[in-house]
Amino acid sequence: MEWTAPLLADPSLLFGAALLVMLAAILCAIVVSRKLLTSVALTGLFTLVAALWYIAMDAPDVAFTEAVVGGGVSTLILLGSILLTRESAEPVSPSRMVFPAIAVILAGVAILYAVGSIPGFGDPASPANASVGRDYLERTYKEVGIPNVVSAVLASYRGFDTLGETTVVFAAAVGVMLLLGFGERALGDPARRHEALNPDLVEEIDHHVVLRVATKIMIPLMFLFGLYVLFHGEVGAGGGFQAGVILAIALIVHALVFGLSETMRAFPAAAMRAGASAGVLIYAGVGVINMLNGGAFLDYDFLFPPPLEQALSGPDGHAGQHYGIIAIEIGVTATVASGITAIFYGFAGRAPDIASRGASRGPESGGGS
Amino acid sequence: MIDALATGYVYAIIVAMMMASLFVLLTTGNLIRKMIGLSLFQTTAGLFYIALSKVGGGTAPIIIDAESAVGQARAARLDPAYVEHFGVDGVVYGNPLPHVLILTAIVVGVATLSVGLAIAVRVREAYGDTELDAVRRADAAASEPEPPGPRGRPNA
Amino acid sequence: MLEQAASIAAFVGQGLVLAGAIVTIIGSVGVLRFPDFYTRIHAASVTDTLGAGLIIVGLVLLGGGFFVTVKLLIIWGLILITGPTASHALANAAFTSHVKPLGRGDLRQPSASDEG
Amino acid sequence: MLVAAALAIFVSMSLMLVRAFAGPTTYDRLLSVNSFGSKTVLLIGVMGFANGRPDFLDIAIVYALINFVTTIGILKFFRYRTLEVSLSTRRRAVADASGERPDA
Repeated sequence: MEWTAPLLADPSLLFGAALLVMLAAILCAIVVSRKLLTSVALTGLFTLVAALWYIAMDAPDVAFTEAVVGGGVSTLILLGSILLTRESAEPVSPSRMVFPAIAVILAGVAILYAVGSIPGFGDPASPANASVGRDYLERTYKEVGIPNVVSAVLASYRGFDTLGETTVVFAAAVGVMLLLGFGERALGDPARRHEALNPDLVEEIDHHVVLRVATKIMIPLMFLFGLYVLFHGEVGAGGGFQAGVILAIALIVHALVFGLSETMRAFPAAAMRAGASAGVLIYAGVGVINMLNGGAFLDYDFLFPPPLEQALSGPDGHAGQHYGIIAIEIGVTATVASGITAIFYGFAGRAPDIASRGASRGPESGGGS
Repeated sequence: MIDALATGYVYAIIVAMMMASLFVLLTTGNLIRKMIGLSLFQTTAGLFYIALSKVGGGTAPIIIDAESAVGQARAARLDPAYVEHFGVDGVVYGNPLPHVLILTAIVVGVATLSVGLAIAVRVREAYGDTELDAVRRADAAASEPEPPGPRGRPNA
Repeated sequence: MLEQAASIAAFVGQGLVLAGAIVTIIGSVGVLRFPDFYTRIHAASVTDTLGAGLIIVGLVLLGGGFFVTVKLLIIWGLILITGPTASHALANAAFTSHVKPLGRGDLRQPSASDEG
Repeated sequence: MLVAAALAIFVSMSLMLVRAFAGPTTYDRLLSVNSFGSKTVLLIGVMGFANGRPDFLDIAIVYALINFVTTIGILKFFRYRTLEVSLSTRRRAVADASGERPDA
């Protein structure tokens, strides 16, 4: 059965093509931009449109993650890092651009030559799509019993790898804590240090009442939505990572509007550290329970002893899989939420250290101590 | 030829974007801008993988039964032989495996990005600047035989 | 009778969505052509309020089941909360940092200090 | 009809990009980024209905939230040069953060 390209007849291909062109335009703007703030804002836009393209390419889970993680967290962390370093990159002399340009063009030509031989775009008969992909599409409902195949593969078939991924997020949080501290210096008097940081301040008029009221309305909604995404991960697009990042962003917006010290009183850095490690503990603990019941590590069919399994499982009989996947998604959410919040605490709480040690910052000061 | 062109444009644009983000990475001395180039490169790699996973006329890999309204609406768009041959239980889905891979890659990408930026901040504190030339000069100056000036001591 | 009502609703829904999309374009053309910052905020908020409203009501009429309708109404509520708040924050920040609105007399761009 | 509406929204997003690249002051850029984000929310809805699979509106909700947070983050970065200080008490902002830093 030969498949012929529908030549943009399919609306999703049309959207895909249009969004790809927009992505290329944004990327060109990033290449020419010199101020780092412009680059970061455009990178946020780039990930936003990339997530749109993922939706057009039938990948809602990836779109969800890209929008939440790429659009939200990396933009905020990049902003934090720009604050702590400098605000515009030094212009590079064109003579130093020649060799990288040649290298890039050669690499591009090589890749395009290789790309020529892979199956066409959207070809259902390609080896990846026809054999392995379909195999999981057919087996998942029978063996794991949840509709979202991506969540099933992520949590159940490939649970061990996702444990490694959760540990990577935990390790990154620990790394940033070691490098930038826990941000608890912000608990002191941030106002006085803020003035020391910016001598050229001017009287501020507004107390941002509108912003505070709107944020007070939004934060509970974001928490609720995060939990919805967590527990809705099997049926629709969503899952542990996306939920964890949404909860982290709810905390970050609270810190942005009400001040880091206020947020750290409500969610202290110690709780973040405990949450990050507790998540990995929950995840690995579920694996160990399976082993105690005689199954392999992270094989959720053995999560419950046989009599309980029959009692709990519904018509399709996969209670262990359902509860196992939800349990590890909770673990992943705990690790990701507290890990990313700890990372933000590190970046946001670091600003006062630089000021207190007199190392000047910002473009006008150029070279430092 | 037309067929290759009709679908080849996707790979061509994505590879071009990959090379553009590599160019951003290579042609800057600023550490932060290098990290931006790196995260863009990672995003475009994700685009490439998902482009491989797209199945013509397919929908998201979340199982829906063919008799539901959405299932019938989608099946009506494609000719039955295609659905029967490439579909699973009457619905054509995209390939779920690259989605899982890229979902992991994005999360790990942000984790490494945050650690990289933290290191850039410490470089700024230790050497006063994040431009690689300035850092190299400061490092060379710091390793002179006479006692090095009090660089920003990374406090405990 | 029910299918007839459904087909009318679908037709009206598509009409509303198209109208909303056209309003969105009008809004962004406004953002492009207006002379100074504060008029552009007004133009941008046209899309947030009228454009989003028309499109979302149109999509609700197109109908996709109960959950889809609930999600659409949640989105509409979110847009109504975040849109004006963000515009207010922007306008306030611009005003307090002395970005001058265009006077009646000078129709050229605002003063040089604001040039990028 | 829905595809036409989606393309219309796409065109308005590209116009926003033009304003983002051309905008004289940084506030124009920030405004166009914010407006671009709120248009993507609408585009997701229309695209979902055009593709006949309307149940991915969770992503549109996330977009609305992320757009709001990113705008506040960039605004706070630009006005107060710190992410850590609270907006609620009387806060002294950076004097010359009007449009463009004169020296940038």
